[in-house]
Amino acid sequence: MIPLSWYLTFAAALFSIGLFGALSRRNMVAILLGVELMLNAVNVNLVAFWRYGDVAQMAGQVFAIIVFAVAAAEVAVGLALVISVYRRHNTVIAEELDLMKW
Amino acid sequence: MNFWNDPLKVAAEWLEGVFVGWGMNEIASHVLVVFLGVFLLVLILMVIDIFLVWIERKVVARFQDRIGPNRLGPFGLVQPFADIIKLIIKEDTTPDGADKVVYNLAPVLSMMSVLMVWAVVPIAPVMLSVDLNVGALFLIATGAIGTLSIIMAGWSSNNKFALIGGFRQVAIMVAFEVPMLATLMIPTIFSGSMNMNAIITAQDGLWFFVLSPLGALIFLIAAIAELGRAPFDLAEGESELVAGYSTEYSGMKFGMFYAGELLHALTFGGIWSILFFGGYRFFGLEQVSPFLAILIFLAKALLGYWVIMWVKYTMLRIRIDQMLVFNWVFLTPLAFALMLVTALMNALLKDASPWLYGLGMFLSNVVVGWIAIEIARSVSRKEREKVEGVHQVAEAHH
Amino acid sequence: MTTEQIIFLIVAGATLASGLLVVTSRNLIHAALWLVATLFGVAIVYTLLNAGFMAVVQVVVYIGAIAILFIFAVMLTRKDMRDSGAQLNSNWWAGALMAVLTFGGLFAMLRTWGGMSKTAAEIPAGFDQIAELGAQLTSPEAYVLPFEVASVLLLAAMVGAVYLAFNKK
Amino acid sequence: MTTENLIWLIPLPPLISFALIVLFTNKNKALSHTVAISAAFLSWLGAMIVFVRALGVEHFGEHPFASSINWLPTGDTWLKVGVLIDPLGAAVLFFVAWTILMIFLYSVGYHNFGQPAGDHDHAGLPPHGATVHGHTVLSVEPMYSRFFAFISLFAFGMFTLVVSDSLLTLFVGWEIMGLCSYLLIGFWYAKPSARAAGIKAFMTTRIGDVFMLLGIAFLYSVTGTLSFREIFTEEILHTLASVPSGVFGLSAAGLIGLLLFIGTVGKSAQFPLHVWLPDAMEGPTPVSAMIHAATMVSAGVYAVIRMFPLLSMDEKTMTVVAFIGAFTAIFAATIAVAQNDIKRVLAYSTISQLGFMIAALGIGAYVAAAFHLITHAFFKALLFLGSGSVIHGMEHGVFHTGNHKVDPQDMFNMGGLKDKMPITFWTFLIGGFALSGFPLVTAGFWSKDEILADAWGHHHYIVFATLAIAAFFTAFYTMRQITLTFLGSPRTEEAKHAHETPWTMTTPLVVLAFFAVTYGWVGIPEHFPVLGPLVNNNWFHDFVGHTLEHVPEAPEFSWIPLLTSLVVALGGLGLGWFVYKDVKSVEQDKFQISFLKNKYYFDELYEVVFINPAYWVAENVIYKFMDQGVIDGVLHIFGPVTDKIGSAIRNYFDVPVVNQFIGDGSAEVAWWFGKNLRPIQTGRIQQYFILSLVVIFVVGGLLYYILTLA
Amino acid sequence: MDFLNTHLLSLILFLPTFAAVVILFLPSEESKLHRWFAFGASLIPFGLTLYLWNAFDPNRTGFQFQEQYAWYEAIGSNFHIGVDGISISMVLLTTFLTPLAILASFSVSDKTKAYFMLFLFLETGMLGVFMALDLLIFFVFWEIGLVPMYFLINQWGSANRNYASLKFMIYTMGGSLGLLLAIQMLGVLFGTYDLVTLYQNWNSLDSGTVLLGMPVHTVKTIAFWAFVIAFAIKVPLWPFHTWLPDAHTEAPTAGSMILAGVLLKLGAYGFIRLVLPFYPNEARMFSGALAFLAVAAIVFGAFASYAQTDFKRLVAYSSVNHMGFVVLGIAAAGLAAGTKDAHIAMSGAVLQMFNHGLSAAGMFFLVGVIYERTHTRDLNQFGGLFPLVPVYGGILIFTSMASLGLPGLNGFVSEFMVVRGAYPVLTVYTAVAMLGLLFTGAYILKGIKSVLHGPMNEHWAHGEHKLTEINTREILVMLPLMVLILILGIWPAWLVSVINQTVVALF
Repeated sequence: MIPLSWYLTFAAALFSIGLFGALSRRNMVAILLGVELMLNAVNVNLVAFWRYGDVAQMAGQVFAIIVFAVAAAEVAVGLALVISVYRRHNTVIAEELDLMKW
Repeated sequence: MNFWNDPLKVAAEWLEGVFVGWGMNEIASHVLVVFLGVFLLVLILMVIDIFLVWIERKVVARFQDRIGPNRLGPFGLVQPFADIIKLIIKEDTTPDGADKVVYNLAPVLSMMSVLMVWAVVPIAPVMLSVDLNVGALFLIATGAIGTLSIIMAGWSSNNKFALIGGFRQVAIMVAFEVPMLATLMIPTIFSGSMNMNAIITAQDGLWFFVLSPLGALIFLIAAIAELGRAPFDLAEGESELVAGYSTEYSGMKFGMFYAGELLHALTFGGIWSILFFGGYRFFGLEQVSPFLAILIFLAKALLGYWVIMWVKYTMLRIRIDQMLVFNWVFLTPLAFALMLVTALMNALLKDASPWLYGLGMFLSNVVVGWIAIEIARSVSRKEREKVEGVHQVAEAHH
Repeated sequence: MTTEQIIFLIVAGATLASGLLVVTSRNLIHAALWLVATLFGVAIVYTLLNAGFMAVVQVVVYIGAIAILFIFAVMLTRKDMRDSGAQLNSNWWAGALMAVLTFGGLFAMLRTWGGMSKTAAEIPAGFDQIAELGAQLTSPEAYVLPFEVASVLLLAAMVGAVYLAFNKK
Repeated sequence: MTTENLIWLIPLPPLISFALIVLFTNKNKALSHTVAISAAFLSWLGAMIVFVRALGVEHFGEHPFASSINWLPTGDTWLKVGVLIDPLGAAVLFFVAWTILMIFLYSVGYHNFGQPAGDHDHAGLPPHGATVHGHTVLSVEPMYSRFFAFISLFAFGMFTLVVSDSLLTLFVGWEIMGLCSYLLIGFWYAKPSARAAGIKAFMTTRIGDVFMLLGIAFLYSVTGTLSFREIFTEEILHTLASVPSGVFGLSAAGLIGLLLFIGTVGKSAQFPLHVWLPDAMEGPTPVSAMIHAATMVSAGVYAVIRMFPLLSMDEKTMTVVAFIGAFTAIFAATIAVAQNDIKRVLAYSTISQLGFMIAALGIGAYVAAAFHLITHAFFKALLFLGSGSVIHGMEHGVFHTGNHKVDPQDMFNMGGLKDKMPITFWTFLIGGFALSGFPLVTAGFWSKDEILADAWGHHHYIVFATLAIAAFFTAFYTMRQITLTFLGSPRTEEAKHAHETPWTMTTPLVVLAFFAVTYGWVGIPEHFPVLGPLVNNNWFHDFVGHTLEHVPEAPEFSWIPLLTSLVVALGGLGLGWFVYKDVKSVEQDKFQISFLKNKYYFDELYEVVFINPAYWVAENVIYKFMDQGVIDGVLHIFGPVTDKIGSAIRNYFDVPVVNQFIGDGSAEVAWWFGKNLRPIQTGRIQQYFILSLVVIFVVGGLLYYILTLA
Repeated sequence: MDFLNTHLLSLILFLPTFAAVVILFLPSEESKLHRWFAFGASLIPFGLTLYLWNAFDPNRTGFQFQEQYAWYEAIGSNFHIGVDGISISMVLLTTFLTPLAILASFSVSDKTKAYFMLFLFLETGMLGVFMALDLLIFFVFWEIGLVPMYFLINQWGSANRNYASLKFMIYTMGGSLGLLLAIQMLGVLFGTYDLVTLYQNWNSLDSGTVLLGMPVHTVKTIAFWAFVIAFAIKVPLWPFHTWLPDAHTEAPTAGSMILAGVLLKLGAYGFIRLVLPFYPNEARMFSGALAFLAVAAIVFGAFASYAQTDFKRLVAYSSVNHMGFVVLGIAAAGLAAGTKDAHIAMSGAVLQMFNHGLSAAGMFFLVGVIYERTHTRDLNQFGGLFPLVPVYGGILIFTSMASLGLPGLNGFVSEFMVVRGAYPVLTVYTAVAMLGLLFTGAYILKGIKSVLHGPMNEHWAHGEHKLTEINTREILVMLPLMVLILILGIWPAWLVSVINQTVVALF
């Protein structure tokens, strides 16, 4: 039997990896990749809590599903933005987009 | 437990007994037996696959009013083996700028995605590898891997034709997955389960084709698009893209793509027959013997395969943008509308007599189809007027 | 160590490794492919958690749609096929620090939490997860509202994405 | 079928015919009149069956045919509607069915069915004739189908009125006829005169109608029912008679009776609401016959006869009724003498004769009024149809000569038509004699004689004298009309070329002429010398009299009224013939008195006193002054006032205080802060991200420290 | 079906709004689509109302199909709706007229999207007033009905529309102020806005109680007049009626149909639903004043109508005249509460509301039909059009006669009932009202005379001005109205019995 801690640690690790990606990559697509990892980590947590809590209460799975939807939406809009930005500024490097700075 | 009634189980138990007799750990022997079973299934499929090449060539010859392979062996039956030998002994090339790992992984994934589908395909009442309760969804999931393999192949070839071909194919697959998923829900609604076996069992009264002919049609269209066969074979439109994503592949790697496509077609024929034509059921004949059931299923799958070929060899190739527009603007809304109507009708007629249920479903399908065609007609008339001018259209009417 | 634990460890290790590769590979296509591998690993983790439906959906949605989208986006946003220059920004050390801190903080917090070593109960026989999930998703007493909101979100995202990516002539 | 059910069905065929013609057959003339006449025939058949069955019932007065159904829920009870045929109803139904059928038939010929369509004919105008082989001939009415639709509806209204058992349904039929009279009088609506006549008819009768509605409401609220049979019980009548109404010292019965009677005054064109009837001659002649002789105006009298038990409860009301009737009788008769239009003479004659009936009722001569109502319906319908026939014949002449200046209705343009139109002449003569009360043979004699006898017998000598003089005038102008029209020699070229009308028009004349003679014989008084014993029993008096709970006594026989009526009838006829036998033109007519010719200037009076002021008040006082001036004027003041207040607030408060001090001041503060915080904005998302995480860790750590460690 | 039964009223109420929102997402240049969609969508509430009518049990007293949801708990207001015999007939009228009005608007080609959305919103607003069982909800819907109408007049009206719409808005809002204050007073006093509860509490107030520092009867009188003026403006009663001719005349055809057909009923409905039950004593005390205003409306309305040369204005004033009868009935019912006269008068008033809805809508539509073709409403410019448009003429005469109150058509039944109910208690007023009835005939005949009869105005007979016959769609608008007019004239019991049961129970 696998204790809950394994899953949680696994999720935390995955989350941190994702966070690193999101914080450190230059390419916007890569940042989004990191965000995906973070979302997945959250989902693992949700499903794990479902499994280790009251199985008849589907809240964990329900929210995991909703996270799926959110992730899909986020990727769709995010990538569309990336492409749009690329068309306009010919770059996908996040740092080069600093028109909004003071 | 008679071998003839449940051959797989009897054989598996016997084998396990033998292995344990050899002094093996029970778990290990079980795992081994399962692996053997999978191996057996794959083996059978590959053999069938070989003959599919022959069948395809024969059928296309008939369509094109010629004879097809007929020199090697009776009816040219040995021809496919010759083909295979040719593929195996061909030089296996890898382009210079290719991403080697990805390049080599792609054909394997392609073949794998097809074979994985068979894990949930019930070929006879008692013959089912994995009785997955989300079988129908599993289909789509494996399709995703197929998609991945194609994009990998296209990208890693370092060839712009391959890349464009891959793009196109992926665009089509992703797009047509949507109506396919929607129509998959229709048998699910009818049977109340996504389990393949349950779907077949639910069809003991009426085939779902009768309840939802429109659903079956949409599924077929989407399936053909998934396969990337004519009229949707843009990924390998010879005149523009050489051979699409498989341009750079040669030898057995190409053979795997090729065999994968053929097997995929047969697989979809089988899935189609399971979802809408009762799978291995045929008026109780399947109860006689599992082997008979396998034959029935195979016959139905081949029939479905034949329909796919029929379409392929009689239709023109459609332009990519038209095709995607067709999907997003017509097929997807239609599939969703149909799903909605089916669900509504199901909720309404749940407690009605089966006859009423069937009739209601059938009629609602007819109505939805009719409305869709009317809308399409009026839109196309307007479009035509825009393109050709009102004058000519008016003339055409007279 | 039971078989399950061994499997988990292998899968988790592979998943984390490919996750690391996602954030570190120079080649973005590779990064995306590693993401596929990671997602696949997560799907297996779901299977280990007896959430077969989630696993299948993970494959359908993440691998079938999201990962493909990523690959598309990567391909559409580059001038040539190679990735040149630095892949990490100048603050990468701060990012790494933050990541480590996060992991450390989470780990520390989890250690102090009592439910950590809890084990899972058997899933009762005849419990139909999918039916229950469907019922709860569409039941006004349970989660129909979030479900609807999510659908609206998807619709909005669809419209927005189409609008953004539309090449205005 | 039970008789009751049959009675329910009697009014229906014309209604169905109306609907059929309007909705389906209005394009097809032949089909339209077939439908209409079939419907009239079916109703006639039903009426005759009911009539015959009624004759077969013993004590019919106490056991009439009646049935009713719930119609309208009123609180916890229901207002019922139903049908009732009692002796009076049966007698009225008889003549109504006959005259309606005849008029329907007559209309076919009158509207020139079978003739070609006119060259310049135009819906809304009378036909102008068509040219066939160079000759101008009569052309078919352009709105032929519509005419039949309207008279079908009219017939429906009349039948409804006759068979109804309550005032409510009576009123329904009454108003439907009002509508039809409006539509039919204004049938040739493109003629301004016809249009005006239609409106005049409708509005004048409506004056009566609103009073009647008030009376009905009063009656209904006092008794809780509108059914005749329930009202005319001793108990209710006595209650009504004993309750004071508070108006003019009348009892409730009296006031109700008076209100209902005003309705009749309008409908039956009694003084002072008589003005519409002569103008109504603008309509086609069958309409005149229908509305102004046989049915609608009779309906007014019928209603009063119906309500007689109620009216007779109050002496004052009876006096008013008698006065109005008698005055109208003589008043209209004098006007008739000076009219030249063949139909106008008949119109005033109708008013006058209706006055006879009303007067008869006013003096309590219930049976005589009913009797005269019926005989009058027959012979006046006959006269109107005859006059229509004459006009038709004259139009023939007009088309022949082509001189459209000649008015085919002016009697001075006629003369000598006896030979040209023999059937018309003889039937007209019968009708005219009946109207004049030519002794013994004609129906008019018996009915008029009975009225006079009643007046004498009940000692109403003033009424008697007035009516006798009116009768004399009647005979005089009738003979004047006959002489001018038929006798002598043609005075114009057109009259020479007049032509007998087709069979569809003459047949009704003959049938009606038959009744104009014979119907009188059912009411010969028992005590009449020679003839009385011969018939043994006054059937009509016996039959209709039993409608009432107490059968009215027939007046004792007296020679004075008999001789009077002989003298006035023969004298009038003789004088009329004598004066007019040699008259050649209008100028020779001594009776062209402008006072009479202009109907005592009543139209002009009403115009000045009522109509113009009403319009003036409506437009200037109520609309322009009150609504637009006062009310809207007050409203319009609000606008500027609000505007002033608003601009004051803006200029003295909003601009200096709110905008400048509060608004701009806060903006500057915000600007200062913004300027100094600007450098944090690097524009790099990941740096923001890291910064926010740092903040989270710091805050989280602090919180952790504070909450757990400290 | 269970959901349907428990949420029937909400469905009827909000389906139009839902449809309006859907229209928002339709492409904006597809006028045809908007029309048909709006028409189809408005038929659904009508179908549901028929079902409601069928399921309604007239023999049960009290409100049926009630639904109650917490709405504004802080002040004790609930979303409480329900119907009884009076409101159900108004609901039927509304859902019946709306599809017809929408069908009548098919000729609108300008900004169809907004137009049909406003129309559907309007339907919700009107239905809400009829269904509301909570004062605040009542008020909310009361105001909701105003806004779409304002825009309908302001955007699609004819020449003088700005003035008319502003007048309409400000006038009605002015009335609403008092209404809102009075409602709030009730809410403050009792802590609830629920009608059913308020009926009991308000009337059981001891007359010696002091409220807000005033004797209770003073408070009641003030509140009574606040209510009365708000509703009197809406009905409209003389002298608050001058917005009506302007608004009706300038509104687009379908707008006038709904305005006359339903919106005016809101005021009368307010009298019946709120004024009489809340203030029986005041209603009795002031019934003379009310009757005076009603009779003034009847007589002056008829006179003013007679004075018009604008066809539409003529019809508009006829509404003043006809609605006067409604208020006369209500005044009589207030005076004679509890007696049979009151029941008859009240049933008559409600029936008159329904009937006027039918015939006024028909009349306005017919005016619109001819206006659309000739672009003038000046009676002097018509004349003798009957031969050109025989079918139209027939329909116009039919509808005019219904408006005139010809027996056999609907108007008579209700006017008769009102007169019957009012006569014993308000004899003099009733007698004077007869003058109005007489002039009803005068102005109706004037209309027919000027349009259809008389010498033909050749201008309309030839060439580009040639007047075309009423078309099938327009006939289809009139047909249901005419059928119902006829049915109600011949057999009103099906409707009256439903109204009657409630009236007997309430008054």
